[in-house]
Amino acid sequence: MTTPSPTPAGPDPHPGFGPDLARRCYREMLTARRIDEEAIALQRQGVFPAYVSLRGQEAAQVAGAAALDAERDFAFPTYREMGVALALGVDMVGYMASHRALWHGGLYDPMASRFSSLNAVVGGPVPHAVGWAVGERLRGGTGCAMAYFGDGASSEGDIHEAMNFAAVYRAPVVFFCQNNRWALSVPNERQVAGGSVAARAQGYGMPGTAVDGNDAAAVHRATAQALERARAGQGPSLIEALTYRVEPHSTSDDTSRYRDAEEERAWRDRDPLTLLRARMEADGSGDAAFFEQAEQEARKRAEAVRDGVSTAPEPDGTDLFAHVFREPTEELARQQRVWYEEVRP
Amino acid sequence: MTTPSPTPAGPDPHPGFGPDLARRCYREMLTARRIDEEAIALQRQGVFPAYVSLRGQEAAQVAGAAALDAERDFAFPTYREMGVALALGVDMVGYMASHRALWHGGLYDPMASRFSSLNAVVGGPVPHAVGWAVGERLRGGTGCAMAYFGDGASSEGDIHEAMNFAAVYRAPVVFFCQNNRWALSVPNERQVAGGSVAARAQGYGMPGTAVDGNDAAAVHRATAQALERARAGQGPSLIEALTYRVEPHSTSDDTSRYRDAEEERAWRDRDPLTLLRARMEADGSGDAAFFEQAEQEARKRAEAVRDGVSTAPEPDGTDLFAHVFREPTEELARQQRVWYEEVRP
Amino acid sequence: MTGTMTEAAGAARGPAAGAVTREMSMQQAINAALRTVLEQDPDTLVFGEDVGALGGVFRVTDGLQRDFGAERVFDTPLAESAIVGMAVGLAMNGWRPIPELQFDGFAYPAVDQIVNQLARMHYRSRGAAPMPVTLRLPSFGGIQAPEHHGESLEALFAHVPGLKVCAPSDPQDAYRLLVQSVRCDDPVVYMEPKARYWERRPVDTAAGAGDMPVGRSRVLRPGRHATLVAWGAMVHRCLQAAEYAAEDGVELEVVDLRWLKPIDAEGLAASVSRTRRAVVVHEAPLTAGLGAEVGSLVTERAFGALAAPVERVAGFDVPYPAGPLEPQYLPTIDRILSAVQRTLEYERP
Amino acid sequence: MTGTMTEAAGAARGPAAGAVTREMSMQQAINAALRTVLEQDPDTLVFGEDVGALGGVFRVTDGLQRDFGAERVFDTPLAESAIVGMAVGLAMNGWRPIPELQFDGFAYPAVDQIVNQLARMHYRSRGAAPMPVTLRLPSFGGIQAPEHHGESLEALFAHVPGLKVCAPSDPQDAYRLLVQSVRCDDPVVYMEPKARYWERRPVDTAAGAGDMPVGRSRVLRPGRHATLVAWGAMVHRCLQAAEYAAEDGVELEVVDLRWLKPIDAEGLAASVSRTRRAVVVHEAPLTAGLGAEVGSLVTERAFGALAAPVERVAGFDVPYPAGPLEPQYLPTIDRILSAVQRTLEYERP
Ligand SMILES: Cc1ncc(C[n+]2csc(CCOP(=O)(O)OP(=O)(O)O)c2C)c(N)n1
Ligand SMILES: Cc1ncc(C[n+]2csc(CCOP(=O)(O)OP(=O)(O)O)c2C)c(N)n1
Ligand SMILES: [Mg+2]
Ligand SMILES: [Mg+2]
Repeated sequence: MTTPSPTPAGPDPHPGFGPDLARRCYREMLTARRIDEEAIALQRQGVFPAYVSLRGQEAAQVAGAAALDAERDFAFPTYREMGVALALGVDMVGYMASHRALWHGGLYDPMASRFSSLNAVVGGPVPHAVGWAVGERLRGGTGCAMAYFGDGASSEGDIHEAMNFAAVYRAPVVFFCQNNRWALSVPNERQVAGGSVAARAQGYGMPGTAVDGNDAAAVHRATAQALERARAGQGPSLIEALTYRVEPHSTSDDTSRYRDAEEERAWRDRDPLTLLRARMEADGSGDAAFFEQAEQEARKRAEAVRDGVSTAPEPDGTDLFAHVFREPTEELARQQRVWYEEVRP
Repeated sequence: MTTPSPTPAGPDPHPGFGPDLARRCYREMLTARRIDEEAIALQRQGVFPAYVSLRGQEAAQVAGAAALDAERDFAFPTYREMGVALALGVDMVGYMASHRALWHGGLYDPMASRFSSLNAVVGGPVPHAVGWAVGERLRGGTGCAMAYFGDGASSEGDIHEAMNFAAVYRAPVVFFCQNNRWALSVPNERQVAGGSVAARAQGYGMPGTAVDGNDAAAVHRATAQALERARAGQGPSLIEALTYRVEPHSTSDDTSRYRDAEEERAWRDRDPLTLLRARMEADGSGDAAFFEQAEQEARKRAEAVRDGVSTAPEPDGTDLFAHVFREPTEELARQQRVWYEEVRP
Repeated sequence: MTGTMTEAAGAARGPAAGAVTREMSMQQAINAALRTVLEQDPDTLVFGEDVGALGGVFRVTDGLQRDFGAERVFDTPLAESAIVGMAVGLAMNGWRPIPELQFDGFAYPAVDQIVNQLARMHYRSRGAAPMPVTLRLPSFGGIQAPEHHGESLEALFAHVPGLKVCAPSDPQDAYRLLVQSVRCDDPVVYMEPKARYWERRPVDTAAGAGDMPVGRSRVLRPGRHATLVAWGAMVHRCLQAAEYAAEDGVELEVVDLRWLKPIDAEGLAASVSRTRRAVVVHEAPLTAGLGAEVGSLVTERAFGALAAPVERVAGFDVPYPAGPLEPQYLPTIDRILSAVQRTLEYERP
Repeated sequence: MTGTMTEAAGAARGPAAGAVTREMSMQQAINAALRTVLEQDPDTLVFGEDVGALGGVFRVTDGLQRDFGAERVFDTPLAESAIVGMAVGLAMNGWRPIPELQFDGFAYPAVDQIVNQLARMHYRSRGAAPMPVTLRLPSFGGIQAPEHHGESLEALFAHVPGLKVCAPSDPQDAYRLLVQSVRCDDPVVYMEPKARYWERRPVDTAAGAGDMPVGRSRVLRPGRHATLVAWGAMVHRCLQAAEYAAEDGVELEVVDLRWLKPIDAEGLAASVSRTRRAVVVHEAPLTAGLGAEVGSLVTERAFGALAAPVERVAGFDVPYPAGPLEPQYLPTIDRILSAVQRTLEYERP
C-alpha cells in the first residue's frame, strides 16, 4: 500500500506562487470541491446516472491549469478534469451536463472554452494535443497544448506515440499526468513498470518532473515552467503530479474490493485544500474572512451549478441527427424522417 | 547524416566470444550474406516480386540469435530477420518462400522452428513475445522470448505497451531492436525522439543497452547477458543493436531520394563480416583455409536455397481455405465449392 | 446437413439427466461458465483490466481470482492492444486464453491485434499455431452509460476472416455459448449484452455445449406471419414485440441468431420460407450493419418465397448517444411493429 | 432531388470550358489534386509515413515537399494512431489535414482514433469542432504485395457514423473525388485502388468537384439486362466482363459506386428498376462486406422490379492471400459472368 509522503518543511520552495494566485487557486479548488460534493449527491438522488469524482486532485487540476493562458492555450481533458474546466472558465452547467448524460461531450463549447470535449477513451485525446500544438507552431502562434491523462492511461500506446511525435516535432505540449495511484482497481505497482511516469520522459529526450500533486504551489510552478519552455520553442515536457483518488473510481465502484481503507484515510488527511489553507494562514495570504467568503462563494456557485444542471432541458431527439455531419446526407435525412414518424416522443 | 563510429581498439572486450562461436557466427553470417545476394538476384530475375535485404545486419542477427537456445527459447521476427532464421535452423527454403510470395508467413513450421511466422506489421509481433514469455513463466518453463523490431517500429504504440507489460510481469523477454538508422526513408533524427531506443528501457525500470550492432562479439555478449537475466527470473531487458541498412528498404525502394550515397559507402566499409574476419585473423580463430571453406559452404547453401525456392511448387488454391479455421464452417465449404466450380485453374 | 433449428425456447425443454439447474442472472451464468472451463481445462487463463480483485466492472469475474489463483486470473495494465497481443503469444505457448476487453468501444484500440494477428496467425502459420482464444466483450447499449460503453461491433468482427462471433440473449445460452467458445479451437469474439446482465432465469450448468453446433440459431417463438431475427438484447425486445403482435392476431416467429459468424443461413431460410416475410433488428447503425448480411442471406436463399423485401430495423447512422436519447436511438417496439406492418402490407408495385 | 445519375462515361463528355486535359496515371492525378488543394487552400497539410522526401511508396506525393515546403508536406514517425490523432488536433486548430496511412492493412492500428475520435469529434462537440480531414488510404489488392498490403476496409468505414468514404476507379475521378473530399467539411476516407495507379487516361484538372455531389454514382456503361455495381479496381473488371457479355448479346449496365458512404441508393434503384437484375462485385471478403449493404439497398428500393435476388461476387472469407493465390481470391471475370448468368436464368421456385 502507498502512503503519502510528508509535507515538505523549511523555507517556501515556491516563491512564484504569490498571495493573489494562492487565493485564486484556493477559491477555485474549493469551488471544485463543492461542485464535486453536489455531483455525488445528485448521483445518489438519481439525477446523474454516475459520476467520477476529482476529490483529492483539486490542487493538481486547478493550480496546474491556473498556469494556462486561456486566450491562447488549449487543454485536452479526460473525464475527470472538472477542476481544469473550472480554472479555464468553462460553463460548468454545460460541463456537468455530461455527467447527467445529457450529451457525452458536455454542453459547453469546447472551441470557445479552449477546453476540448470530455473524452472517455483513456489516452485517446493525448495525440490531439500534439496535433493542436504542431498546428499552433505551424501558424506561428504562441499557444501551448496541455494534455491530461492518468497513471492508467500511461500504459496505452497512444501516450507513447504522442510523446514521441511531440518530441520529434518539438511541439509546445505539456503532458500532464495526474498519478492518483489507482487506475480503477489497479495500483501503480501493477500498472506503471518502473514506478514512475515522469521517468519515461527521458527516453524521449524531454524533461520529466514528478511533483507533489497535492501541493498547489509545486504543481503551479512545474506547470508554469513547462509552459514557458514550450512557448519558447524548446519543446514538450512531462509533469507527473503525484496525488490520490480518495473517492472510488466512479460512483459505481466499490473500493473495498481492492484497497485498504487505511490508505484512503491517510490520503484524506493530506487534503490539498487543507494543505493550501495552512500555507496561506501561515504566510498571511488568507485570513479567516477570506476563507469564510471563499466558502460562501464556492457553495453559492456549486448550488447554482447543481440547480442549473438539474433543470437543464433534455436534448431533443433531433440532436441525434443534427451534429453528425456538417454537410448532411440524404440517407441521414431519411432516417430522421423515420425517427420523426416512428419514434419521436 | 550519420557516420559509423570507429571500431573499438585495445584489449578484447568480449572474452566470452570464443573461437568456436566466432567460427559458427562467421559461417552463418556469410551464409546469410550469400542467400541475401541470391535473393536480390532472384528479385531482379522476376522470381521474387520484391525482397527486403538484411545486408549489413548479419552480426546483429546471427550473433544475437546464436545466444538463443533453440530447444526452449522462441523468436518473434519482423520481415527482415533472415539471419535469425538461419541461426535458429529454420528451413530456409520455407523461409524464402515468403519472398517468392508463396505464402505470407513462409512455408516453414514456426512452432517446430521456434521462430514465429514472418510478420509484416511493424511492431505487431512484439506483444506476442510478451504473451509467450508470460505463458512460459506460468508453466514453470525456462525459455525466453526474443522480440525483434526496428528503429521505426519503436514509434508504434504496441512496442510501448509490450515493454510495460513485460516489465510489470517480469516476463522473460529480450526486446531486440536493430537500429539500422532508417525506417524506410525516415532517419533516426526524425523518428526516435531523444535519439536512443535503449534509453527508453529505463522508463520501464529495465536495463537498456546500446551495442555496436556490427560487432558480432558485442552483440552476442549483450544478448547472452539479457537472456541469462531473463532466465534467472529478473525480467525483461532491451538491446539496441546500432547498425545500418546498407541496401534500400526493399528492392522497390530508391534511396537516392532521401539519403546520401556517402553515408551508405561509409557503412559498407564497416561491414560486419569484414570486421569479424579481421578479428578472427588477428586472434587466430580463423585461418585462410577456414575462410575459404566457409565461403564454399555458404555459396553451396545459398545456391541450394535459391534452387529450392525457385522450384518450390506454387500453393494450391485449396490452401486458400484450408487454414482459416481448425473447425471448418459450412459457409467456407460452400465458398470453396464456388472456387472449385468457377475459379480453379 | 439440415439447416433447420433444433431447439425451441430453451425454457420449454425439460431438465437433462444430471442437470444442475439454478436461477441466475446472465452475469452469474458467465461467471459459472468461466468456472467450468477454469476447472476442467488447466490451460485456460482469464485476464483483462480489473478482472482480478475487483471481479470486473460488472462482477462477471467475481471470485475467480480468489478461487483459481492470481496465475490463472489476473489483471493487466490498461492497454487493449497488448491484452490481445498477449493472448496471441499465450496461445502460441499452448494456453487457452480468455481475455476480456472492458467495453465494446475500447475494443477499437485492439483492432489491429484482433484483425491482423489473432484472426490470422493460424492461417499465416498454415495451421501450426492454433489460436483458441475467446475474447469476451461486454457489448451493445441500453444501460445509459458514458460514451463508448454502448456500441455494437459485430459487423466489424463478422467481416474478419478467421474470427467466429457469437452473442447470447439469455443466461442459459450465455453459459452454453461461452463454454462452447472456449472449447472451440478457433478465435471467438463473445459479445455480452450488458443490458441483459441482470435478469435472472434458470440455468442448467450441466447443459453440454455440444448439443447445438457452432453456427446454429434458435427459434425462440414459432410463428407464421413473419420472422423476426435478432441477437443479444434485441432478442428480448423482439419477443416483446411478438407479444404485442399476437394481441392483434399476428404470429411472429422470433429467431435468436446467437452465432453472428458463421451465420445460420439455412436456419434463417427455413424460417422465412415458412413465414415469407422477415424483419432483422439490431442496435448497431443501419448502414453496413450485420442486418445487411442477414437480409442478403435470406434474400439469396429464399427469394422465391419472400413476399416482401427483408426489413431492417436498426440504430440510426449516428454515434451512440447519451442517456435520454438512447431509447430514441435503439430500435423500439414501435419501430419493430411498424416494420412488421410494412412487410405484411407490402404489395409488389 | 432525383436519384438518377448525371454522368455517362467521363471519357464520353467533351472537355469543359477552361479544361486543362492531360494524360496521366491515377497516381499522377492524385498528385495533381493534392497540388490543387495545397495551392488553393493554405490550411491544407499533407503528412504521413514517407510522404516527404521519398514522395510516398507509390510516389503519389512526389515533389510536394519540394514545391510546398516541409511545413505543409511532412513525414511522421511510424505510428498510425498518432497520425490520425494528430490530424484531429490539427483540425481543432483550424487546419485541413490530409494524412496518409501507407497501406490498407496499417489502418487497423489507427481504427480507435478514426472511429472513436475523428468520426465523432464534431458530434461530441455539438458541431463546435469541425473535422475536415481527408484520410488517404492506398487500398484493395491486385498487386501481389506482402501481407496487409491488399485489403479492403470499406465495410468497416462505411459502418462508422460520422465518416464519409469514397473510392475512385480512374484518374479523372481520382482527381475530382480527392478535391471534393478535401473541400468537404466532414471527415472522408479516400480509398485509392493501388492496382489502378499506373494506367494512364486523360484528366481534366479544371473539372470542378461540384459537378457531381457527394454520394452520386456514375453509370459507366449503359445496359439493359443486368446491372453490375462495383468500386475501385473492380469497376475495370466489370467493364471487361461487360465487354465479354456483349459478345453474347448480353447488355450489362456498369455502375461505378464511387461513394461508399453515403451510397447512391436512388441511383442504384433507378438502374435496377430498368435492368431488373443486379450483381455487386467487391474484393473484400463476402460476409458482412459492403455488397450486403448494396444488395439490401437495392432490394429494399426495387424489390418489385427485381427478377432475381441480387448476386454478390466477392473475395472469399479468407485472409488476403499471397501472390499466386491472389488471382484466385479476387473476383474473376468468370465469376462475374457466372453470377450474371445465374441472375439471368433465375426462375422463381
Ligand atoms: C481505452 C480505454 N480502456 C478502458 C477504459 C475503461 N476505464 C475507464 S477509466 C479506467 C481507469 C483509468 O485510470 P487512470 O488513467 O489512472 O485515470 P483515473 O481514472 O485514475 O483518473 C478504465 C480502465 C477506457 N475508458 N478507455
Ligand atoms: C504498422 C505498419 N505501418 C507501416 C508499415 C509499412 N512499412 C514497412 S517497413 C517500414 C519501415 C520500418 O522501419 P524499421 O522499423 O526501422 O525496420 P527496418 O525496415 O529498418 O528493418 C514501414 C513504414 C508496416 N509494415 N506496418
Ligand atoms: Mg489513476
Ligand atoms: Mg530501421
